[in-house]
Amino acid sequence: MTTTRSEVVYTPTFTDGDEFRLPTFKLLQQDGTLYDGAETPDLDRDKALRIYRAMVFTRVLDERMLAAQRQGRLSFYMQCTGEEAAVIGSTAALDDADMIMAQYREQGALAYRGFTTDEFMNQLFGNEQDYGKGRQMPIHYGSAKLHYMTISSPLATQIPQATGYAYGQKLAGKGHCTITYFGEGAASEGDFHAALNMAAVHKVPVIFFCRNNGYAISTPAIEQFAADGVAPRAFGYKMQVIRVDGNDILAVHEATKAARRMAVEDNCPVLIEAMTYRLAAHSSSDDPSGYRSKKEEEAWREKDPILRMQRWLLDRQWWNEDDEKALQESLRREVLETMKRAEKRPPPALETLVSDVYDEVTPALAEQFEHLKMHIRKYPEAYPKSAGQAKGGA
Amino acid sequence: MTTTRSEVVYTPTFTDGDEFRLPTFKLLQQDGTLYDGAETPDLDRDKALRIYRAMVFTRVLDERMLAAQRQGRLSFYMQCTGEEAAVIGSTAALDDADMIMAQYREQGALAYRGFTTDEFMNQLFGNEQDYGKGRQMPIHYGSAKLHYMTISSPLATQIPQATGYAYGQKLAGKGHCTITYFGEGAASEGDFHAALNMAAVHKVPVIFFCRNNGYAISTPAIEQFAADGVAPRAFGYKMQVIRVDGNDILAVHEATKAARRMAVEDNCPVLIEAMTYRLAAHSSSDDPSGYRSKKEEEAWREKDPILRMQRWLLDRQWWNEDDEKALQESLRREVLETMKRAEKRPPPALETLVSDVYDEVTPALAEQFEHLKMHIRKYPEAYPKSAGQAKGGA
Amino acid sequence: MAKMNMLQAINNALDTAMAADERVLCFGEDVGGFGGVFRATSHLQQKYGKTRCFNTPLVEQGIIGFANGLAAQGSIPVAEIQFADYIFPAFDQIVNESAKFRYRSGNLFNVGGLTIRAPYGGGISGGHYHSQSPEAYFAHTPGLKVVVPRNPHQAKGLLLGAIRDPNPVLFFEPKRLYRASTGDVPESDYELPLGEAEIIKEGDDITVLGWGAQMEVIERAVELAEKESISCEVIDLRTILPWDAQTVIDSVLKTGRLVVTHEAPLTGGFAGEIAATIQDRCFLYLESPIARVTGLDTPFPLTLEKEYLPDHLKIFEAIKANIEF
Amino acid sequence: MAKMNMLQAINNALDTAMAADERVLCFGEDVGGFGGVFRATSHLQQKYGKTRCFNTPLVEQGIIGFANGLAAQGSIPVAEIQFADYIFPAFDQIVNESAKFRYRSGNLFNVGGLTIRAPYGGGISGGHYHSQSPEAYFAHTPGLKVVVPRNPHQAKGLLLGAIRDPNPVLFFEPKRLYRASTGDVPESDYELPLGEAEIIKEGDDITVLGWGAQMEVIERAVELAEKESISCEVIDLRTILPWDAQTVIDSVLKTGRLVVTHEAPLTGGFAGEIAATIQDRCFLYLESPIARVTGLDTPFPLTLEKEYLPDHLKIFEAIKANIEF
Ligand SMILES: Cc1ncc(C[n+]2csc(CCOP(=O)(O)OP(=O)(O)O)c2C)c(N)n1
Ligand SMILES: Cc1ncc(C[n+]2csc(CCOP(=O)(O)OP(=O)(O)O)c2C)c(N)n1
Ligand SMILES: [Mg+2]
Ligand SMILES: [Mg+2]
Repeated sequence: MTTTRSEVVYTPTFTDGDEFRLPTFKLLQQDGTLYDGAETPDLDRDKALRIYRAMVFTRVLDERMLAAQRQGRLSFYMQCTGEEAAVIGSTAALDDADMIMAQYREQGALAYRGFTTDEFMNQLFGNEQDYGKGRQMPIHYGSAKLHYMTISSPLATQIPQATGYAYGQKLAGKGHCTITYFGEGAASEGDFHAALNMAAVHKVPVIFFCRNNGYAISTPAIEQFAADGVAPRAFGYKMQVIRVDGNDILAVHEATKAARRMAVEDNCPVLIEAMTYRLAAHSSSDDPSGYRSKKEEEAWREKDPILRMQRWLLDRQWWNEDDEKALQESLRREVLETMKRAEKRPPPALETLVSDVYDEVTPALAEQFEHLKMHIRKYPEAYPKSAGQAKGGA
Repeated sequence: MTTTRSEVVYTPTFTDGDEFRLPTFKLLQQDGTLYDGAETPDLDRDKALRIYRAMVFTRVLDERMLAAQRQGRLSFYMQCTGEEAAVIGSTAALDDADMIMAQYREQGALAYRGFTTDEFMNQLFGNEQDYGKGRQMPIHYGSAKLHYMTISSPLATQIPQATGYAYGQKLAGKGHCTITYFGEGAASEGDFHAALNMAAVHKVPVIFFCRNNGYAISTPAIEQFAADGVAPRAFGYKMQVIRVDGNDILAVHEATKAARRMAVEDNCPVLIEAMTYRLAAHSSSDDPSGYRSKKEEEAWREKDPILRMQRWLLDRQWWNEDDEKALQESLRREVLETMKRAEKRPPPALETLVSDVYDEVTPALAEQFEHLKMHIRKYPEAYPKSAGQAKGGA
Repeated sequence: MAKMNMLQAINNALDTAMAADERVLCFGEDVGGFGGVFRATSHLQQKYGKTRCFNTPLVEQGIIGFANGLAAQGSIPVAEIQFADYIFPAFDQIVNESAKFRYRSGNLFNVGGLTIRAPYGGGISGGHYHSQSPEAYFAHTPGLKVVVPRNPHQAKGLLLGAIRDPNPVLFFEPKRLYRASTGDVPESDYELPLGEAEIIKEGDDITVLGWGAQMEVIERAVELAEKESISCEVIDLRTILPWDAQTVIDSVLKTGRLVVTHEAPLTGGFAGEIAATIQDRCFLYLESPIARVTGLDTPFPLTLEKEYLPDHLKIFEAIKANIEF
Repeated sequence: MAKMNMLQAINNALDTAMAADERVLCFGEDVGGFGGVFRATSHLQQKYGKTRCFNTPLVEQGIIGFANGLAAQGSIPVAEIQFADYIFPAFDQIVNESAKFRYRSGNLFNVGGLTIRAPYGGGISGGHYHSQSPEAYFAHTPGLKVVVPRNPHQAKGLLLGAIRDPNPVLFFEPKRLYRASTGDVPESDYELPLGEAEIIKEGDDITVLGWGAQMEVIERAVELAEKESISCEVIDLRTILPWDAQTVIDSVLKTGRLVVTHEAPLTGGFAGEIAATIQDRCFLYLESPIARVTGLDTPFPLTLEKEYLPDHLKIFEAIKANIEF
């Protein structure tokens, strides 16, 4: 049976839904005070500082690592700059054991969960301590113990996976949910449509968190979709949706907390659209001056989410100038020193080239590997990373 | 820049859009009279009769060919029964040179455009006169001269193709548009999302016509999507949308006429959702008694779109019982006689096995073909369809 | 032992797997209450409930994306793609995601629990889009396993093996054989090994290799050949990836000749991989070129399907030509 | 003649095609004002306007679906997929639609105007998803053409040939060579033929075959071999589908030996097809097994990319082993 329960009209009436405007939820003004009419959110000092430290850490990490990339120490980097509140505010609203399936610009979530600087560095330098065994480009972090799925470059593939993961969580019945992050660009992929529709039909505890940062590399949102953001798509799936100021840590946190409650208590998937801006280049390979104005960037720099939170903390006297200075300095030092150690660590063992393709190395692959080792033994100087390891049989 | 222009709220407010109900446009009641408040549509007698004849032809064809399938004369068949008004009413609202990219249940559109009974039969029997050269299953019609794209079985692939085709029409500037038909099931595919979004962004003269007939094979619409039909998805793309009673020939025609005007004059894509019901089985391979009730079917049989139009025609005295009887009889006779001729025609020539893979047969394929002919010459009795043609060199 | 056709054997394997482990879930288009368009999942929803056997929306990329996520979470999804011809919208989720999940995460995460079932192959008047044999597309993808059974007994054992294998497995079912005949199938729980070819019949003069529905065709061809006193060794590859080269090598070292057959087009088909490997490993022992008997390099046709298919006569001719080389 | 790197040659080919025929359109992710992430479409929007060169939303299946429709309508779309690794979401539109469009309609309709450009290949520290060589996935698909250029001159001529070929063409660009060096490229409009391999260098002892970025690697290997007085015949296949078997056969009939190399994994790679065909056609002339020098059967790695890749030393060793067989 068809499901419609609609009224009847006798003249052809078209609409594009423009009259249905989704409001934006905000709490915190840029000066660190709440909007008139906004209630003080339920966020205690410890958690607020945990969030703030993760935000500052993320900013410092991004600055240092971009610099390292510019110095040629790192092949590639991607910054989260400008989007720290969106990412960290939402992660902080979850249970630490909820699953995170991110796109790639969500290092803040990991920082909040306690991924160590060393863990970041090992991945960035693809050294022998990298959990990913040096197989993926920098920023493709993953952590099983922190419930953070290893990043995969193909866009939007994680979105239906999140629906499936959360379906499994629902069956497991332990009250966990999954959050999946993605950009407004990735939301154009077919996988997005599949994921949201399936989640709504199967009532899955998943939060779809769209970082609408205005750009997909050089493509502005207005060339990505004609609608007013990504949020109105929820209507098409009959999914609960909220739009939030993505630079407003308190609003993002409150919205996600409420969304989590709906997901976990009612198995109700939720779409959150966080309006924000990618202040940095798309990646270290990109130069945004080719497609947007400094003026536009400046306008958004005024809305810096970290500064906004800092002012709120100062206002509440949970934080002071000295704290700030100490934090900044210690983080800079820690990042630099940890980087120096990590870049000196040797690359992953040669056998990581063939392990983990399957649960066990297949006979054919083992043979290919033996052949490779023989070859490296013949030309050790041509393969400096692995020459020392090519000795002997399997 | 992000595109949102939304209001601000200070408490987290979720919505699933349920309060935004799309109405259903109707004109004609089942008794053949207009609804109170409905205006008599601008549809002249000639066109009305052209439409009606196509509807009856489609019904007769479907009945006869299903019977032929049951007799083992045909390998497969799909009926349009119950959806004739949706398909033919919309096609009739177009210019005959507008492009049609259909799913598979739209034989009515071809019938309206003047595809001959012989042309239908040649495809159904895959004989030497089939335009498709016997390469596809029955019902995969196509006609270049009638601007009807050859049917392709993979669902929804034609939807982004329609967006592209219409973009080309826009550039060509001759005032044509494309209509693409698809089921509410196919609308779950990623290609649907891609097509609508791209059409909205690039302002393409395309009409997306969804036949919401309640089922995708055995899967009811409520297991296909949680929303109230497919129409609300238009909001997500900021696309003009209308929902129409798909069994109401006048409403479908009016809605599509208006949609075509928007498409062609304003390069404005439109989504039309026609609410209807698949009265027959999914295909000749299917038996719906396994997944729905006779009672449900009966309720929809009461809403037969052909009977509804017939009553309207009788009412206007554009049609009478004798006309009806004569039409039915002549169509039955024509279908049966044409079928008999078509099933006797020989299969397509052996060389159609290798032609049209590329614009020209490649040397390697020519060699494979020579090899095949040699083989058939050796075992003529094993390949009765082609033994006579395997003689001689290429 | 019971007599079952292949569909019943598959249904029985799914039932067995779901009964043995509650993490096993079956889903796909029309898979739920209706039991699938071929009825491979009949009664499973009634028996195990709607949360463990259900219809999905009509979106293959979503089905496999969802299944990948479920498998990563620790469930054991058995996803059905209604026809192998419709697996391509999920190609990215399979080739870029399922196949690389474990490797890219350094084994932090994996989707080893995943099994994808899909009916494949021709001979049923299905034309382009209900006949394809896409195994070679996946066989170029390290990280996947690809399995094709030849009869009901194999189908149950290999499917149970696939569901329990700690790697993502594509399980292609020869739909032409679904109801073609019955065979003895144990009602108990048993697994057949993945990655192992099976010598169906020993012989001395030539090795004939295939998988799935082609095994029955090979059987007929070999009957003809044996009438002409050609002694054939017949091998069912069973697992296409990772394939059991050693069994084939050993056989060809003995016979000196090899014919490989599949329904998919010649160019880029998996017979090419086999021929390339075997000519390398058995070079000095080969008495004639390795022959491939396959579909033509065209889309799958309809009316002339018989002419297109690598039938027993074509295989028989290839065997003879090979012997006479 | 002008000195151009490969990107400039590609940009110039697109410019030439758009200038010559207003039905030619270029689009894809970031292709418009920005000119593509590699800048292959630089200045085209400025020159030909936003209707002929434009950004698309981020959806590969949509890009190719849209392109198929445009081509069917009579336009000549040149669609860019940002990296070949991201072509898989469009696999269904390419393999089930583009490839079969003409055949299934009995030539009533075709998408012959379609060209799909995508940068492919490794050696740029791109890891799994910025390094793949997916040509073999498409080479199993009758109806498609697959072309890979080796240098700027070839890139321009083959791309113009591809755009004007009346069949859908996949044009894979070796991104490692985009800016690696420059070469002489005519500023005029010229086409190089599709479906024809090119003998780059004649030789007597062994044939070495590859395409795209591997040609440069082969060149280095052959230098080493020639120092050891092994005379190599070097062939650039250029078109992977339909491939020019005759040129390879003729060469191997002369040299009696063949080494084929590609970056993609061994199993199911296109070298397998070539080896299978050549062992069949040159059986009595082969003096040693056909050797394949390829990537490993793993996803594309990052840190150990050098170890993974079929470099000049591995090819050189294969040549030597082949000669010494
Ligand atoms: C399937 C796929 N297509 C293309 C790309 C290349 N690509 C990487 S990031 C990106 C833009 C993504 O934009 P958005 O989703 O808005 O995220 P943001 O970078 O703004 O955080 C593109 C096109 C990819 N990684 N995967
Ligand atoms: C990509 C793809 N997946 C699955 C199928 C198998 N299939 C054919 S028709 C159908 C149901 C389509 O339902 P709907 O779109 O609602 O159209 P209707 O049959 O109701 O007209 C399915 C699943 C297919 N043809 N293509
Ligand atoms: Mg973005
Ligand atoms: Mg339907």
